[in-house]
Amino acid sequence: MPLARAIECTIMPSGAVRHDFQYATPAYQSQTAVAGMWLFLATEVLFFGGLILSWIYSRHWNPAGFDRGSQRASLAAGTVNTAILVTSSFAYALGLLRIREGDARGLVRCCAATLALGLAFLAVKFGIEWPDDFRRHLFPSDPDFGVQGPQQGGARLFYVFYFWGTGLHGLHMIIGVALLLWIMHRTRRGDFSKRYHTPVLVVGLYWSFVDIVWLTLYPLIYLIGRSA
Amino acid sequence: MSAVPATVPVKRGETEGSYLEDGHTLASWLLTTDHKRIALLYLGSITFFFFIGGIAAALVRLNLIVPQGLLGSAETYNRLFTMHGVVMVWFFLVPAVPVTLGNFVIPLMLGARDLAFPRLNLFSWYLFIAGGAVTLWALLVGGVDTGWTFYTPLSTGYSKSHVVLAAVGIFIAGFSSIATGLNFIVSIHRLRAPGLTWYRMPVFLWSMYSLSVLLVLATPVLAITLLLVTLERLFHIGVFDPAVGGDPLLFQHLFWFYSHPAVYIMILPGFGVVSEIIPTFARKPIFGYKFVVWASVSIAVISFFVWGHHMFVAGTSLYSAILFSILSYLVAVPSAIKVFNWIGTLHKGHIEFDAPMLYALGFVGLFTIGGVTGLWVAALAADVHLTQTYFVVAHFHYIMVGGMVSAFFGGLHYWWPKITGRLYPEMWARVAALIMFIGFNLTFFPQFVLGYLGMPRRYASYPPDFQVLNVLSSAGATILAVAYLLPLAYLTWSLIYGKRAAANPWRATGLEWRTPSPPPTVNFLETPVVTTGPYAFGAGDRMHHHA
Amino acid sequence: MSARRLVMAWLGLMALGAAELAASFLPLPHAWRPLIIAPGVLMILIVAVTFMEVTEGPTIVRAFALAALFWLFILLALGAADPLTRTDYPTPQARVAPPAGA
Amino acid sequence: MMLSLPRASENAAEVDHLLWALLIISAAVLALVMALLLRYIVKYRASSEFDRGAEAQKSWRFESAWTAATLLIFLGLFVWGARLYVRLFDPPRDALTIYVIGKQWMWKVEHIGGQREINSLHVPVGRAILLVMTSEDVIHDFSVPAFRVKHDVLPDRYETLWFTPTRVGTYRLYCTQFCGVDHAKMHGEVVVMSPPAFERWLAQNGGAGDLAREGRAVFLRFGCGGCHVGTAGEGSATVPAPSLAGLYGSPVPLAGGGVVVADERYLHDSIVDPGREVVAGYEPIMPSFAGQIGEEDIVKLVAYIKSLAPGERP
Repeated sequence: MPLARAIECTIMPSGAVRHDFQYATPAYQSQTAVAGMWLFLATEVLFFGGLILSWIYSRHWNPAGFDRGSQRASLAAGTVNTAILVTSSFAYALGLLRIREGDARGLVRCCAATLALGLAFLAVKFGIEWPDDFRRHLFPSDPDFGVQGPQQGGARLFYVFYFWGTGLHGLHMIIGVALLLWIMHRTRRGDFSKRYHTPVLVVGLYWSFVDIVWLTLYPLIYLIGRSA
Repeated sequence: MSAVPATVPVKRGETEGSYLEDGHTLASWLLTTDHKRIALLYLGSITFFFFIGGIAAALVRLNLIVPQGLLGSAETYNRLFTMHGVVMVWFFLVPAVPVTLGNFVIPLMLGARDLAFPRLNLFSWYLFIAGGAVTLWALLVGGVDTGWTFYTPLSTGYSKSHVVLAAVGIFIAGFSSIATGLNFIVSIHRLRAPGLTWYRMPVFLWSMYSLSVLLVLATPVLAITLLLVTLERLFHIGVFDPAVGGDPLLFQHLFWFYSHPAVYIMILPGFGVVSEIIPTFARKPIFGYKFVVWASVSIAVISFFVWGHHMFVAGTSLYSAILFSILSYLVAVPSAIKVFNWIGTLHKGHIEFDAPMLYALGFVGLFTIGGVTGLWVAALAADVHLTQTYFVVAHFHYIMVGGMVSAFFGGLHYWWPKITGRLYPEMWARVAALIMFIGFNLTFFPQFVLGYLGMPRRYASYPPDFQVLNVLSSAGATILAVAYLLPLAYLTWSLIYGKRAAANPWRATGLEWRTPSPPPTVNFLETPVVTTGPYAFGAGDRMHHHA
Repeated sequence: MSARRLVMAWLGLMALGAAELAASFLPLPHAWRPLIIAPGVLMILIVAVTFMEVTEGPTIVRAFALAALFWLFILLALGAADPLTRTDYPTPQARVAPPAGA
Repeated sequence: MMLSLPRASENAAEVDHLLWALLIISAAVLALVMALLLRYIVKYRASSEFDRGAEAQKSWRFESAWTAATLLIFLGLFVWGARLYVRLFDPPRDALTIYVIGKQWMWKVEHIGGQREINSLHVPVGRAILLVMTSEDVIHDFSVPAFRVKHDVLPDRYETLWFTPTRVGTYRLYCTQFCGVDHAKMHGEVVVMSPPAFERWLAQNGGAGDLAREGRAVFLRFGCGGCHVGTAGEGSATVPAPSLAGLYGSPVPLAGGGVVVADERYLHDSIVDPGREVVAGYEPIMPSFAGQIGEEDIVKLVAYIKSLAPGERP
């Protein structure tokens, strides 16, 4: 798992209750890692912020066409995925409770549930919803685009936002799945305990953030353009 | 709250030699997590890119010696100025001071043993190298001809050059910036030595902090923008495409949301370096310390509010233009504060004119010219006439080359004894500083006049009556090239033949001077304890080691 | 953070998600429809407070979170200021009095 | 060597005044900085025996006072620059409209009378000129330094630029937004003529008939009249599209609510992107003509629609 290894080599302090020589205590180092992750998430907010601004522009200049595109999106798939993802974050938070009480086995179980839900999300998104969208000629550069007539331009822009937005979110999910596998592997190896579980905290922040991104995309894609 | 342990379990051997002697294998450099070694890896890399960008600039100036263009091909010329811009902005100006001087000095100034995330630090260098390699690849296989600004729809549809490769390279290098900024912010928050309160931090740390805020919050917007451009170029449809109702001005908003703060990413480190050098060589605390540090912080915030001033003739709404114009004037205030505080620091000092001080004084003069001409282009109606001409080219080169590059060389000379343990030849360094100042002004002052007369930028050929000023500018560039090659020669020479440096050759304050030159791998054998504010000259005994 | 609070949070999230979905069926005018996101904002707050524990841990965590929101606001507000006010200046011919009977 | 730039428009003189003010303020600031810098480095050089006395007291009031003074000067410059800029958005009503189309790498100009030129623009002296500009490909920028004006020219929308030439002569015109390989060749000249000379020039170059008449030919060629049949009072209940007679300059109620004024931008956008602003009471059935009709033809169509008096049959 080279990716997880790379991340381990970059931000995650490895080993049990050891700490790096620039820190006074393990607890201080752990808090610093958490702070670092939050700052990284702040950069992610601005990354997706650019995408949100593109939503504002596309919708503002093409109100009817943009909504027409939204009405073609699969509300059921989006809603189911919202429930799945929120529940996966919940499962992970339960796992964190377990390890805080020293129950590594409980953490593995919760991680497995999180992982299963994450994979279910990806299956719905890339196994069902996207193929269906392609079948209905909704990919924005499709020459035989699924929305014809004067609203075509705006609808194409909607699907630019839809595919780029859900694609980037999905990429974050895939990275998150890799991180979950890595956490499970290390937990099973016995790396984490009641006293030391910083990587569990840090990965949890990432996973919940991906959840937050989806909670933003969901209304922008599926809800705001409905019935208008 | 003690961030740093008073005593540290160090391995045997680590205490004795300097960081330079801690391993001599290639792996001991390429896999190091020591911030000081990473700083040197970066120093080598950015020097390489500086000369790549410099060669492109030299060819640009060569072309403009004759009105019809000496190179004869507009296509080549367009690729050259794009290469110059891309390489200089993303692979020299933005990273230069933070990743070299910042990387080396920040932990030392903090009294820390390393940055908060040493492995992330190394990873960011690899990202930088990967991004640089992809960008160079794009340049080698034919280059890019959109200008460093990648304006759509030229970049997304009409350009026949390697836009995607270059965008990917910059995208990767952007994550290197983010990693560096993140590391600096967290380190400054969490790893200050006992007693080093915020208001006891040297101004350099404050400006590194402010700059990191910009790196961390602006760069991701560049990343998504380049990604959108890349996808739009690949799939022939996207949010910037006017044919389907997209808006090319959205690209400009997103691009300048990054690229205007990027100007301050380039100049804030310069402020920091100069704020160290001037007090040291005037032997006086910096005048108005709190004003100077809060000027840095407010620049970091306000610089995000002004990007629209790049778009006064682009077709944005009138209200938007007016808003961005007044906000632009606001950002000039903290810059003005700094200039007058540097001068105030000289008042009643005991000024010595070693090379770092010459660079710093040159910085103050050239930055002032760059700054006041910024007032011209912030004034809406004046900007309409001057924007997109050589006036703008001259203005931002005064800030970036006159300001930032001067500060970089000043800082490099200032910390050279600390970094290498050797003194550079003082006389040569003073000569180089002087030549740089003269060459710079000769290169860029004529461009202000050219701009007023209306000569557009990015022209491969131009009307013959602009030739005299262009030849003057090219002549200046020749002098400037000599001035840049000189330090390369004598600094390399000093590595072997330079006199050994003492721990504190400048009698400066700051924790980095309280450890040997070059420092040991762990920076401080005993954690320093800070009991006074910065720049406490003549009070060296007040700052002592923790027993 | 107790398991009980987590369960409450999860229930709240599900309820708010349903509310958001229901709100999307309201016949709101185009300009007001983005308000549908309001329950979503509450959901994000719940995730940040309960799952991410933003209110616990070192103070800089809150500082970083607020900084992200502030700069996001700047990007969206100043970025949207242009298109939202752009068409207010039609060409002058448009201001010629319209012909009678048109 | 040219070291001065002609002032050939009303705007040029006023912008130059602003630039002079900026030059004086800049020179004053620079002189102050340099004078203090030189004075201090001479007086307080380390080898100087000058008695420094007590260290100067840092005064909070002093810092605040000069910061406020700086801010005030900046505010003044802002207001000055903004006032002139706002005027660029407010052309006089009787301005002479000329259409400008940028394409890689040339400027095409079309006069109301159908006269056409490439890389040059003939205008009469003393009369406000309004350029209505668009691009066929990338972003260009129409810049006339002698008038101290420039503005970007964007694809798929109209941008305007106006000036009143005050001096007869030939002035340079540049594209100042980098637009690809031969960007540097995309320049030309603006010829300012006395009104009689301009009339003569129009007459000599006006063989092609007027723009509106050519627009009518385009209108017929694309079969626009098949749907836009309605003249006032005549259309039946099955009329699929609104009448265009008298449309120009009139307020148009939109299907999505709101009202727009039918200006050049609206007409242009309605041709290339008809779904964006649909007239209330009509179905959004008009196909987009983007990519099928060139900007030059759109200019003619717009001129034709502008020429239609209310009630006239298209």
